[in-house]
Amino acid sequence: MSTPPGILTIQQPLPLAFVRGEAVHQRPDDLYIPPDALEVMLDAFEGPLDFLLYLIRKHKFDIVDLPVNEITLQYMEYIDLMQGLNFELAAEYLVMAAMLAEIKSRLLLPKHTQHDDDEHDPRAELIRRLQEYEIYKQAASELDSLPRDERDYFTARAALADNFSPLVILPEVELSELVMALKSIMQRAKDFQHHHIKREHLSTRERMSRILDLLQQRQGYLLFEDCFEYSEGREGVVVSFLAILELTKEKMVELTQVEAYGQIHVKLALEQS
Amino acid sequence: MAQKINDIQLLQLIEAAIFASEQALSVAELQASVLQRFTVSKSRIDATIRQLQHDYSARGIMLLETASGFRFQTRPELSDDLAQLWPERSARYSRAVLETLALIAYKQPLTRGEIEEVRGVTVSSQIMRTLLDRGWVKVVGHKEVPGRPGLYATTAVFLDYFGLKSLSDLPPLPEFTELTADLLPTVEMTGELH
Amino acid sequence: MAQKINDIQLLQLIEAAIFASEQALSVAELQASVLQRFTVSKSRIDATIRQLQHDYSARGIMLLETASGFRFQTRPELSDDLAQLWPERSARYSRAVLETLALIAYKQPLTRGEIEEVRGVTVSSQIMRTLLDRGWVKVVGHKEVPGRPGLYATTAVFLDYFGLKSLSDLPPLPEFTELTADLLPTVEMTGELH
Repeated sequence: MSTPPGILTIQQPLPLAFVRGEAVHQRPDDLYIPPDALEVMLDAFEGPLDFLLYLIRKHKFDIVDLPVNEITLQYMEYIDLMQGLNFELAAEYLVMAAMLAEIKSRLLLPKHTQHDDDEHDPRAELIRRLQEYEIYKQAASELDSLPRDERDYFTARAALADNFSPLVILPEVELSELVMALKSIMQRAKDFQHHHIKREHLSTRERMSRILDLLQQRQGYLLFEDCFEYSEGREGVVVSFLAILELTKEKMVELTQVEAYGQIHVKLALEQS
Repeated sequence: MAQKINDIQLLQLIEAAIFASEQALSVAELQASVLQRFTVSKSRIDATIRQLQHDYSARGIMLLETASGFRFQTRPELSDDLAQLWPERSARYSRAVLETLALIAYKQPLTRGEIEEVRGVTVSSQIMRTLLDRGWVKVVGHKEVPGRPGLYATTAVFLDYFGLKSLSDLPPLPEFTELTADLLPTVEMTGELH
Repeated sequence: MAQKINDIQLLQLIEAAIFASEQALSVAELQASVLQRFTVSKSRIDATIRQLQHDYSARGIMLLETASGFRFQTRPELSDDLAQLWPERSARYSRAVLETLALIAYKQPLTRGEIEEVRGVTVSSQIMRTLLDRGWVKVVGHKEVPGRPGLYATTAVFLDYFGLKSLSDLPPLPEFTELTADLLPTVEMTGELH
């Protein structure tokens, strides 16, 4: 035990600091903090570990060879002072004070043997924590010095040209949705039975659309024979023929024949004015 | 107080400022912000901007002067490809749209009035617009009744989209096949010819 | 289907896309968007990006690769002058935020309790909120201990913000040789103070 036993008695409201076992009667200038600045100072620390590191660095102590007594005294001095001034101390500072006091008391207890089986240096845990904290404290400051967005550089962007228009992805529709839609209409419309739909009929409806479309393109006139695609064979001819009959019946087209066995014309029905 | 800045630094600073700014920057704004600690005449800034415009004359972006100042913007020819960066998914079609399309598909050609008659509700212009814009239906003629309403039919685009070779490939509706053929005049007609 | 594109058009298109995009663009994103209608190999895109990096090597901006892709950014030397564009903006963060972020960056994934253990103080919800809101960290899982606390890790946004391509680009952690597993015996031996 290199620390003089007398140290315990020097825990006064205004104790002296002990640096490496030597009493320092005058507070080092760089460590002196006016009491009214204490609270501000405490705010500048990220917690008791940070504050302890500050005290250790100021004293140029080696963490690994941490003189717990001295640093504990320093720490307690500030804590006492701040409590005396009714500063609100974060709980962590008091926990640390308790921990330091405990370490100190254990160090002060006389050792029975040179190496108590498994008894670790009570400072070990504190030293480990101080070192680990210091690593991340420094890592944080290195992180802060990395060039970063919005401070060291800014994203360079260009506006879109005036003719830009967004690409709109149109909704997908499944064939089954169409069938479902029609079924739901059928369920609603009682008289839907009148609107018969089946395969053969559908090809007729399609041909009706095609003939009307063709008529539009040909200024409303078609030769009857132009309505037939002979390459489609007999079936196709029948479908076209049905389509023309249906169109005529629904008064969408008119059929005209100027003379017997002459050309039959298909024309869009005249507007009834 | 005011410092000197060489031409290269001036060009880099103005270039970076215009790129970094969300809004277009005027010469006055450049002078009041990034150039405030330098002595740079307006004519020197103008010359620098001309130099930049020249530098970017054959690139994917260009330096443009707008009412509020200078800004970089993408070359207009690239707009169609750039649109692929932000595709917008439009909302799914409403039941009204699907029902209207189904009726046109199975009952074409027919008028809007006829669609309304079957659906029992008004078919809005918006619905017809949606289907016309999509290229799935078109007006193939006019019905010779008062008002000459357009007759709607499906298109080749419609068939392609649904992977159909013709309308007769549309799924049959089982309920209908149960109906007896002699119920309906059209079917009778079909029957005669078969 | 896929079209050809010449080298100049390819360069302009990639250049414009990176400039127009809000986020950094990866090669895969370029392929899936602006380049989707063209046949362009990855090596040709890489070569084009190298060409762009060369083109911008002496300009006020540069093409940088970060974790999520490529983006143009202003040259760091210009930042003091450019900051005049946003006199009110501040990019300063408290030490508490930075220490918490450093712990998550280097020791991830870890819980808030583990951060508190190292820092020796409570980590306020405000600090975690700041980091989560910036998108720099996120909860990637839960530790199987009572309370199942969230495990925090850094994100690509964090890497992008600090201009890093991956976590391995972080500055190496300052080392304490004593901090290795055999620390405790060493300390016991230095126990002359007993």
